[in-house]
Amino acid sequence: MSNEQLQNYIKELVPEVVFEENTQYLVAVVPTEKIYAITENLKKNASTAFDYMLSLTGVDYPDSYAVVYHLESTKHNHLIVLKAKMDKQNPKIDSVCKVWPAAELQEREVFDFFGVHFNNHPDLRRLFMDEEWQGYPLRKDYKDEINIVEL
Amino acid sequence: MKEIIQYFSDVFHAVKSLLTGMRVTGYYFFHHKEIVTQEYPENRATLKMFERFKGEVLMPHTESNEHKCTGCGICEMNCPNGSIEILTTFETVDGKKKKIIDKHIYHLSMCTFCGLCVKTCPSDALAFGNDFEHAVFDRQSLTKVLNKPGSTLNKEVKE
Amino acid sequence: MSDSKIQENLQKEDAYYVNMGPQHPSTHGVLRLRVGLQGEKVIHVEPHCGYIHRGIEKMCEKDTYSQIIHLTDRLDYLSANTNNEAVCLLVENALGIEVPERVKIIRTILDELTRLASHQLWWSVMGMDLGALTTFFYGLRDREKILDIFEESTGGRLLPSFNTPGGFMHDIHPNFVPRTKEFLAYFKKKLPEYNRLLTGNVIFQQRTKGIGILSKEDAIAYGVTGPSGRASGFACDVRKHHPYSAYGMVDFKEILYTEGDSFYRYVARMDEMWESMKIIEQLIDRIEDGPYTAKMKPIIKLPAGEYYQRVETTRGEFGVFVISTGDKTPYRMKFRSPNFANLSALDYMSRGFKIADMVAIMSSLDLVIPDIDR
Amino acid sequence: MAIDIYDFTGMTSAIHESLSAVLSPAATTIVEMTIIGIVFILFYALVGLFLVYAERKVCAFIQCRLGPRRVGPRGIFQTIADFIKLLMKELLMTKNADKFLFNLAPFIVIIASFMAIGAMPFAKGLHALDFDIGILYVLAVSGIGVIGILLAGWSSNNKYSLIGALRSGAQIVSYELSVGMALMTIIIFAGSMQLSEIVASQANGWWLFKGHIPAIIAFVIFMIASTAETNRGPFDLAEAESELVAGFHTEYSGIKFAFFFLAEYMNMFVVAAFGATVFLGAWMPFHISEMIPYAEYFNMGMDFIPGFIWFFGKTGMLILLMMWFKWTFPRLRIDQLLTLEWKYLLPINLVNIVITAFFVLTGFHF
Repeated sequence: MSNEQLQNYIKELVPEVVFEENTQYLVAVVPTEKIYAITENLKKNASTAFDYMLSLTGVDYPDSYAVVYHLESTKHNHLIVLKAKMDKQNPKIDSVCKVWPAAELQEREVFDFFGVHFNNHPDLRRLFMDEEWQGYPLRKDYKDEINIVEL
Repeated sequence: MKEIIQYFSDVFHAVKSLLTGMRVTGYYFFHHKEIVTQEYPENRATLKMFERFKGEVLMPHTESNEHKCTGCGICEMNCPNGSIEILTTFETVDGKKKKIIDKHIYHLSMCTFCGLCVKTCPSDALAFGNDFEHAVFDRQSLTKVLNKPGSTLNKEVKE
Repeated sequence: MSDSKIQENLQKEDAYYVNMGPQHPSTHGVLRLRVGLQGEKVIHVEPHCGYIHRGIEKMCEKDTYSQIIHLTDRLDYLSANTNNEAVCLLVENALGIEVPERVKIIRTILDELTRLASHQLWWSVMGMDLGALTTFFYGLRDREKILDIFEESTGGRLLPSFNTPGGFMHDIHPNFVPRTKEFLAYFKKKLPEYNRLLTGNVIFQQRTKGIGILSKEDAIAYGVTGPSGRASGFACDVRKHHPYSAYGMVDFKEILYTEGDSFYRYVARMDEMWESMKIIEQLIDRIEDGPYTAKMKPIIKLPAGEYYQRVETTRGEFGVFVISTGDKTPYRMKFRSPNFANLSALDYMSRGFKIADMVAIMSSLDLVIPDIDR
Repeated sequence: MAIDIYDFTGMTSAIHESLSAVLSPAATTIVEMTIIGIVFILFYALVGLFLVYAERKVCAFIQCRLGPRRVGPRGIFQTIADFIKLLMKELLMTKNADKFLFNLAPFIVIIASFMAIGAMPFAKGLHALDFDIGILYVLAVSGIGVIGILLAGWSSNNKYSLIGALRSGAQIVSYELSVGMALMTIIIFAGSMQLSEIVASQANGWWLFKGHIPAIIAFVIFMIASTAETNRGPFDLAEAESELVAGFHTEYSGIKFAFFFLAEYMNMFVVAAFGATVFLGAWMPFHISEMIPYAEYFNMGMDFIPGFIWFFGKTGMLILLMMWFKWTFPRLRIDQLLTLEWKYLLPINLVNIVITAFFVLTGFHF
């Protein structure tokens, strides 16, 4: 599918989706609460078939936390970027582990660094930091006087 | 019957593959010319290394104890680890106050040898040295002052 | 939470857990695995990462784009040059800079040399993990020649930090081309020896064939890329499907197998070495004189936006994701590391096999721990 | 036979007679045993140190390396330096280890290898223990070593050690069988289990050559099985360092670790010496057939080489072969190890014994 067809398809699927302009790949900002339904549909549907998740990134935007999914279809060779934004107080999103098992460790990483809570994740724990670690290091407001040296 | 033939052909092929491997190792056992490892380079005087080897950052000085550093601080700015500190002082030449380098402090212990200081230096004052024996007993001795005491700025360097 | 799973597993007959790592000879670094065993059978593998986590993504947010390069060296240190290139390509693409063809060709050659060096080390270590200690030295012996080429031209043996946005730090050494040709001639004689010593060995084949099978669907779902994914039939070679640098100019084969077991992961890598040599041979005579870098501003500022760049490192697809606000430092930088994705399939692959097989599976995945932890 | 020039019988009996002239028979026995014991301990330490050095050099050459070179000329004092280092190291123990068994295990392992050396015929007349069931004795005492390994693995209170110990147990139980069966071939040929008699029966040719195919098959099986019995690569599953860190001796340090280390090398020596005795005629020189012209001159030349040099030369060759195995092959998995024994070595061995018996009955061998 070309980018326009994909755009139309997703627009039909979830009307609230906003597409960013002037981007490298097709970027769709999707409503957070529908992320599981959208990803599942995008994977199962034969005409989209996004079966390969390149990366799952947590981002701390000035106004919100976001999870960015880079998806590719190995059948059709098209690529899409999904972006789900969450409010800063209580970031929560559905896990996509059931769709792509690759997401399991990557979601744990995002939870570890950004404190984004993934619902229905089979094993949501800190991955890199200690279990007792306070705070989420990749957040922009994270302060650590000892380990982070400001030059 | 087929199984028995299979059985013996398995044994035969297995032994053959093992002997092939033993031939390779046996060859090296008897050919000592193929030895590639070397002893520790004790011959420090005659040791020839690749000239671009990044051992440490140096400031080359001429015979008349002149260096090229103007103390501009670009290397300090470009260093990603903060391993370079530049202390400047002022000297009065012809009634004009001029900024010159006092100490070019280089923390070898923090250096990751990315080469940005050498590359970005506008007057080519820095270079990489070939020394590879950096083990010391005291961490303090890894902090080095690159400009030698009493050294002056090379006249050819434009400010 | 997973403790409940461990408790549940421990109820099984003869079940117990052992810690593999952080100091264990076959994890090649500081990866820690909690391995559930039933006798010698693996029933559960749970990776614990973070023993070499340095927060490179956080450090990147404070560094300029030129300064980031040397940090990417420290991710997957065995494909340092390719990681450098990924950031450089991203910056160049974002700024719309066309680098000279000479730079593209040299980058590709360096990439393939890195791949060869990395595969040689992997081969050495694979043999060593399976108990054939001699392979370690044969592999390192040949890798030394590549490291010498690197040292002569870039000044760094393992971590060259040679690429900069736009080109290179400095020009390659005049000896680069003859030395590379000399190495290719040498290694073509040595590679069949690898096969004689290990590939054909009956013990080695018994240890790896049919072990740790990963189907194509699973490889895609887990995001297992690189030679490990291609051994399962997942056509994921970025060099082929999204060519960068000079890969569009050369003719090479994407190694694909469908078996997906440890042995074919091994064979895929061995075949890749031949392909790498083929690529270098095609390019080595095409290096023309010219500038070693494109014209770049001293301070690089990416236009605001989000960029993603994928390259093929030795272990699979490496991705760099940058969110820029137009500043000289990135707002957020994420590295999609191939090893992290490959590690996630380890539990699935090694269940039901013996602990000795798990070692074989791990070395056939060729994990590099700093790349997992970042 | 001109091999009597290097006969030690006269020397040993002279010592015995001079001792019994001044002492009572009981005291003579005690003094003789003490002398033999001291000689064997010195011998043991010397051979152990030399074998460690030899292994390091052999593996270095195989791996295109130089090997130890710093301590002494060509690094010959390297193992002594290592030994002193190990002697000075702290002895560690895990928290809930079984203290008594933990300390006992290295001694059992080392004693087992020590006892087996006693039965080796080093040269004519240099033979400390010459039972009429010598083969059985060596098999029995070399089997004791596994008890030490099992105890070490169990008492360490470490899961890796325990896996290693159990692997070792399974391995020895299986491979002991093959070693015994392979030796059975020679027992049938020689018609005796006494080591001195087996050696004497090889005066006109080593069993490896005059036993035709059955002896060669038995020899190959003996080499494989005895490599497995000494826990050496490619059968080093008990210590498999890439899987089990160091297997049964993970928790041992310092001199106790050195004991295990030494015992491993001495076991290798015992097995090689045993193989040399049974298949290659111990101290018997190499003779060629009288049919070949000038054979008698060649044979006489061979006779002038002392018997103990023949013995150590043959043993050294077999040790070299075992080292060559270790540094070439990958390690087997435990199930493959057992498959090799029960599906390949044992059936071949059984058939081999039948063929041997047939050979002996028809008098086909020399």
